[in-house]
Amino acid sequence: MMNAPIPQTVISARGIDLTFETADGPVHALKGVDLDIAKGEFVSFIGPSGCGKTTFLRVVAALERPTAGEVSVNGLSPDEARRARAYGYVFQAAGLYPWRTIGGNIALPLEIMGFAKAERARRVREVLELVELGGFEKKYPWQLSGGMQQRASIARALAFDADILLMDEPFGALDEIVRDRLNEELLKLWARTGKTTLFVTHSIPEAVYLSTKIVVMSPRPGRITDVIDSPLPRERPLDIRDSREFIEIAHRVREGLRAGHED
Amino acid sequence: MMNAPIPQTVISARGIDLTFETADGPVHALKGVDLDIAKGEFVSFIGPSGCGKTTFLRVVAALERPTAGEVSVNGLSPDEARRARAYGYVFQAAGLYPWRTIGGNIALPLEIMGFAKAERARRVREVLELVELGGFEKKYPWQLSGGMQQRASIARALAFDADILLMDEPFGALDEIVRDRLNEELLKLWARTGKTTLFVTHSIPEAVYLSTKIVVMSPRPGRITDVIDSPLPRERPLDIRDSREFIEIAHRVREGLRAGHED
Amino acid sequence: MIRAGPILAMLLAVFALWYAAAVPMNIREVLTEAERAGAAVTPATAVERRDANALGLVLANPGQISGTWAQDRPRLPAPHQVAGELWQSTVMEEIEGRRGLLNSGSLSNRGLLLHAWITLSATALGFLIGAGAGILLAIGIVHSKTMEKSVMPWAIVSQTVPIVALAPMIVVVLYSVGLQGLLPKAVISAYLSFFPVVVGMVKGLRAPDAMQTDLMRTWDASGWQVLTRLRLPASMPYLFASLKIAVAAALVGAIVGELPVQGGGLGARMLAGSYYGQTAQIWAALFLAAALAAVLVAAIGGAQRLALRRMGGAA
Amino acid sequence: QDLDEVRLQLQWVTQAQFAGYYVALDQGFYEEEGLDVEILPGGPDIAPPQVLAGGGADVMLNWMPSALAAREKGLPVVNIAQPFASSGLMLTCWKDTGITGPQDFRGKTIGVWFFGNEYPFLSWMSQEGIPTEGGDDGVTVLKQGFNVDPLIQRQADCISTMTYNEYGQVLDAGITEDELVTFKYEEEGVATLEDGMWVLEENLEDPDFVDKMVRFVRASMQGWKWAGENPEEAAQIVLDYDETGAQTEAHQVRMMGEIAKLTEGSDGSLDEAAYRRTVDTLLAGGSDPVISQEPEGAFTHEITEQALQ
Amino acid sequence: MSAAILALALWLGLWALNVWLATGPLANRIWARMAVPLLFGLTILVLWEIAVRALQVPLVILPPPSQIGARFGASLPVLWADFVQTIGRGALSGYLIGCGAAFLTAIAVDRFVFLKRGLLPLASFMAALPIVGTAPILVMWFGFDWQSKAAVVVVMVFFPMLVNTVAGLSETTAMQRDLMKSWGAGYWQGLLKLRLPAAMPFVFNGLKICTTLALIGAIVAEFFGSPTLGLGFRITTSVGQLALDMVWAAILVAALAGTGFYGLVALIERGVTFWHPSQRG
Ligand SMILES: Nc1ncnc2c1ncn2[C@@H]1O[C@H](COP(=O)(O)OP(=O)(O)OP(=O)(O)O)[C@@H](O)[C@H]1O
Ligand SMILES: Nc1ncnc2c1ncn2[C@@H]1O[C@H](COP(=O)(O)OP(=O)(O)OP(=O)(O)O)[C@@H](O)[C@H]1O
Ligand SMILES: Cc1ncc(C[n+]2csc(CCO)c2C)c(N)n1
Ligand SMILES: [Mg+2]
Ligand SMILES: [Mg+2]
Repeated sequence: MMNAPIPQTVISARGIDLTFETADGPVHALKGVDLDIAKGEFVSFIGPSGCGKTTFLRVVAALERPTAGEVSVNGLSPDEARRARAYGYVFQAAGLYPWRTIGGNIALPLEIMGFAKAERARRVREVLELVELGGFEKKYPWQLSGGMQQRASIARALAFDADILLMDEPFGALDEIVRDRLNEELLKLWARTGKTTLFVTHSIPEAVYLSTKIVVMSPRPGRITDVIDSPLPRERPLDIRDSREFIEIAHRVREGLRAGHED
Repeated sequence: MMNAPIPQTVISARGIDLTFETADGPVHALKGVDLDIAKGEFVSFIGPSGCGKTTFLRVVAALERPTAGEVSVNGLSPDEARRARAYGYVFQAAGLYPWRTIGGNIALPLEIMGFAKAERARRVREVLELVELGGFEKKYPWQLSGGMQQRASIARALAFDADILLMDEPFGALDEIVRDRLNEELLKLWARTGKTTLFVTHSIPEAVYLSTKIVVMSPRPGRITDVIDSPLPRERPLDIRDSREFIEIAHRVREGLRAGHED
Repeated sequence: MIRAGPILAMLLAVFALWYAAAVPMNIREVLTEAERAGAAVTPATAVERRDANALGLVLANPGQISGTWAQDRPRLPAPHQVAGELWQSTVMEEIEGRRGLLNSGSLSNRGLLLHAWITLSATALGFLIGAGAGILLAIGIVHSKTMEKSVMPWAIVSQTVPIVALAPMIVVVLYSVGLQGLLPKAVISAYLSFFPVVVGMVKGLRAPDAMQTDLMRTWDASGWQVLTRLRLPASMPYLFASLKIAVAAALVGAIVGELPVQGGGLGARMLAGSYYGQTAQIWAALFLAAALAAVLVAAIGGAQRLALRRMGGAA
Repeated sequence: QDLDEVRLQLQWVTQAQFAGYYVALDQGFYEEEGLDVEILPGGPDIAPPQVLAGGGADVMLNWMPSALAAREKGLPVVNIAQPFASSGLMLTCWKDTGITGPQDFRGKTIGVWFFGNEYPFLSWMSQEGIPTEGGDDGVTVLKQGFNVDPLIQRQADCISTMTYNEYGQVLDAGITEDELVTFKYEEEGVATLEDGMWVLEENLEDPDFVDKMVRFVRASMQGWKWAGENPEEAAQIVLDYDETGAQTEAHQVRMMGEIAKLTEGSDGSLDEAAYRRTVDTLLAGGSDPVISQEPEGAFTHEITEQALQ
Repeated sequence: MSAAILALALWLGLWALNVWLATGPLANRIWARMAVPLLFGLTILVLWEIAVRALQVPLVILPPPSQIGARFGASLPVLWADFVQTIGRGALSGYLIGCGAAFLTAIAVDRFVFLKRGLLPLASFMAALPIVGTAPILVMWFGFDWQSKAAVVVVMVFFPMLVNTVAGLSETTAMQRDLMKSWGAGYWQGLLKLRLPAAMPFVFNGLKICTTLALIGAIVAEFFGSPTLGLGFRITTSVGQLALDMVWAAILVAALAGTGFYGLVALIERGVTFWHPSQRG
């Protein structure tokens, strides 16, 4: 299930296995995962709960060490890439620090990376506008609705301009309308900045709408069952979702998923 | 936005207002909500986050008292209906008690309502079969996957045969495939038992697929913006979702939602 | 094995430090004794040594170091002296002592085992009273706003009263109104142990989230049903955490309650040891008390594992 | 036959200081008098007058200063017998501090027992005209714990000791007598009466109680006599009754020897001259006297007179 | 008999008033919230007074509150000096040293698993050493003045503070830590920006527990030797002099100081951990 090598590969995974040793015995979270991701791609990961999507993102971000296999990120090991601050990671839950305001939360990675104060303020303002949270800078996380918190956490990952964006079901808790709007914005942002993006989702339309490449996974042990390169144009109005190509790809993804559920 | 009175009304809400007094000032959760629900209907509530769906269900279940307006349930007040044990409530998260087995969890409301021991055992077995969890009676909640937990919690709400089923985003945390399966099963169950069901969801296809009536709400203050009586037949295979009627209703719901987001 | 390593290393470090500390701590008396015995020490007289630096004394008299670990009444007894005293006053006393187990058929009052037993029984009784009262009070507080608002602040104030300071007086007063034996000590134990239980149980009984209590409401459960079916099971982790603190507090209470030394017990033993300058005796009793606390806490830990296993072992 | 119950509150932990009572108990002297006696050990935290007031005991042993102070505080206690004829209290000082007499106390640190036992010291100092607030001119007073560590560790220049107990502990610690200077209160003329038997005044109106006390005093004095004649055995009896098991035999035997010197010459009846001297010492307590008025009815000879018949 | 009825009536009346204050329409007023516990305390005091008078409890056993209050008022200078000695010097310095040392140790323990495995069990053993045994030893080592009291307090507060801080430092969620890692944060950055703030609710829990421990430690240590002032000294000598009103006045000082101390720490806690759900009410 390998796709042909693409020039300017940013992330390359070869034969990744990952087994968690637990009290009940080993859990095979990933098994023989090979994947290449080129610069500027938007890759969605879809698959049933527990198939290893999160685990794979964590391996890429050096938050988990594979039991076997090699990952390289821009020719570096994931850990080197992490220390070179190559990643902006958005977790499934917002994960804002409750003792900091929204602005303070977004400024935190900037502080850690040693940005100057004025620059920090500028960037915080900028990304807050981007996610439509202008004016909420001084609020604390618990004073915002779930959706707003999620947007703030996306803003935080964007603020320091990492090369690679890792997003783990960032829109899981949002209603369809807000989700649509954020999808559109994310796509615009991606088009503008050309950041390499790895995106986990449970929603087939979302995966198809956003991605240049869709990775379908199956569980226990987590394997890649299909990699679909999207023929959709880069410009995607929301109603592209009614087009034939869209529906076809969605169908192929659904079939892939169902196959995974069957075994 | 009232629909014509239907014979055998089970739930009738008239001019419901609900304002929460908080430290930051009042929050208008519901405003002038009128709704009639007939016996055996399956009513879905859809609307943006924070529009008052949960609050409305809680008002019906007498977990919240409206600031103004009247609700009657089978001609009783919600509180009387609660004490007559008219409700089976399924919360968004499974909410199983972790110190009881699945069987113990399902038996708990039966214990509380004073069912005899043999009868309890019989019913537990019955509803476990119904939700396809036969054989898991002795397991503890954390030994089950999220989907199975959710099914157990539905079984618990069914066990004591309440007249009215209130379900608040019961499938929110599941992936699409599992969710589809549970949707099908819920529909079958409803067809078999004919229970009046109030169902909250964020998913338009889910709402359309399941309901005889879809209530679209808009936020702050929570109002009903549209009530759609579904022309779909009671028998609904999963691929009904590709039918014209289905897509039309879904479109109408989406428009209603978008309108709510605009104001 | 992996777990024992660090503890052993730390123990070794502590023992090394302990032996090292004993040298400057005890050097002055050792030199005085040596001087009396006719040895030459520098400086030669106690008056001169009085204001001298202890380390300086050690350096000036390196030959006397071994003496600091073998004194009769050391300021800081060396570990082996404490261990020796423990051995003497437990095993040897029972075997060889005139009033020991072998010779008299009952535990010797000159040994530590009897006193540990006395303290333990007061602790157990006080702990039961205190934990019971704490649980009841917590139930009251959770169910009555008035109770919460009026009792809770005073429960806090009650802990700022230096009960330990009053313990002897209380024991005397209780004694004079006819409460004798274990009970007065147990009352002090209970006073010290009820507070952690109240605080923990109030937290624990309120641990069920809104959804869990709302479910109960939809089933129209009675207050008693909510308590027994939801609040109590949900509070178990909190209960055990506070019971561990409470049992240690109860032990302290019992020991303090033994300050009026009638009736023996580890507290009486420590104090009496201090009246007669028996340093090793104090240290032995002290270590036995700490060991007793460790055993009690471990016992509660065992009960906790058992209870949680029966409750599905989720937490 | 039915025995009459008597509870005796000691003012310290079980030791040879109370040998007479333990001997009387052990040798059955009390039983012979038809008494069932329970001896309650005391300690640094037990105020015997409080126990008496609360009804926890029928008789207490107490030093006269503390008992008279209690009397003035509104707790009418009465001395019914005084087995200790002279005082064993003294100050023990390091000789190398240069102290030779009370005037040398100025600028020194002195450990004193409180808890009602500071009175004799305070009145002694006020008689000497030495302030007790510290400084170069006065003495710095420490509330002494209940062992001799402060002296051995040289945290204090002098500490309070009893001839029969703490002084022995100092010697046991290896210090020789010629390294020390001692000041016996008896010799300084500020002695106050020690271990006496005291009861509540109101109880003495009850003839049955008086009769019980007569028998109690008689048996107790018999115990003291026996103890004085058999010091080794008496010490052994004390050791047997010690619930803490903390004392050593050698120490108790020596204590018995010293105690015998204090009880010597007493048949249990109060020596009014000694009483006079005690009261005068206490009344002379300077700015903060222990007792402010001459006590009245603080003792009775009635019991001892009957007991000695 | 009539006193019993009077007491019962008073109790019922004041309790009813309290129920009304606590749950009635005024329940949310600040003064009502303050009044409830005060009224409860007052009820107890009144019952105490009645009981002592009616049962004619000897003064040397239990004095009535009125007399304690009078003694307190008349002895302010003495009690103030005792307060300064015991709490101002002994308890406070011991509290600061002990809590500070425990805090730093906790950071080291949190950093090195080796220390966590080796030191925590030893520290818990040390915590089990009863004060009755340690106090005489520490008085022997550190002398009669406040230094030995501070040492006793250090020993008493060290463990609760250590345990709480260690628990607090590991209170962060995996996600919060992973975020830090994904930003390439170093150890100190993680400590300062994540673990310490997250630990604050626990740190303050420990600080609150230690306030009362510090007080008790300083007072009890004075039993085993002290200069001629201090609350512990006052309590023991006054018991000896049968001045029970003075004993209770000293206890009153201790309770007032303890409550104030606790309240102060709780107030700071409110400011520092405003974000924690327990503080948001
Ligand atoms: N720390 C861990 N220890 C043990 N098992 C783990 C751990 N983390 C994940 N797993 C297991 O590894 C498998 C893959 O988990 P992962 O979180 O990657 O799934 P996922 O695809 O992200 O699922 P979801 O859609 O539910 O988020 C699961 O079976 C999970 O139980
Ligand atoms: N206990 C409460 N106190 C104050 N405000 C509340 C409370 N419960 C709900 N609200 C507010 O009332 C409004 C409606 O809440 P509700 O939970 O009914 O929304 P919802 O439609 O169920 O949203 P979601 O889809 O996110 O579950 C929200 O703005 C919410 O913040
Ligand atoms: C707190 C307190 N301090 C001193 C004494 C006086 N005292 C009476 S007997 C005795 C024993 C001497 O070995 C001592 C010290 C006391 N009773 N209580
Ligand atoms: Mg995941
Ligand atoms: Mg909701």
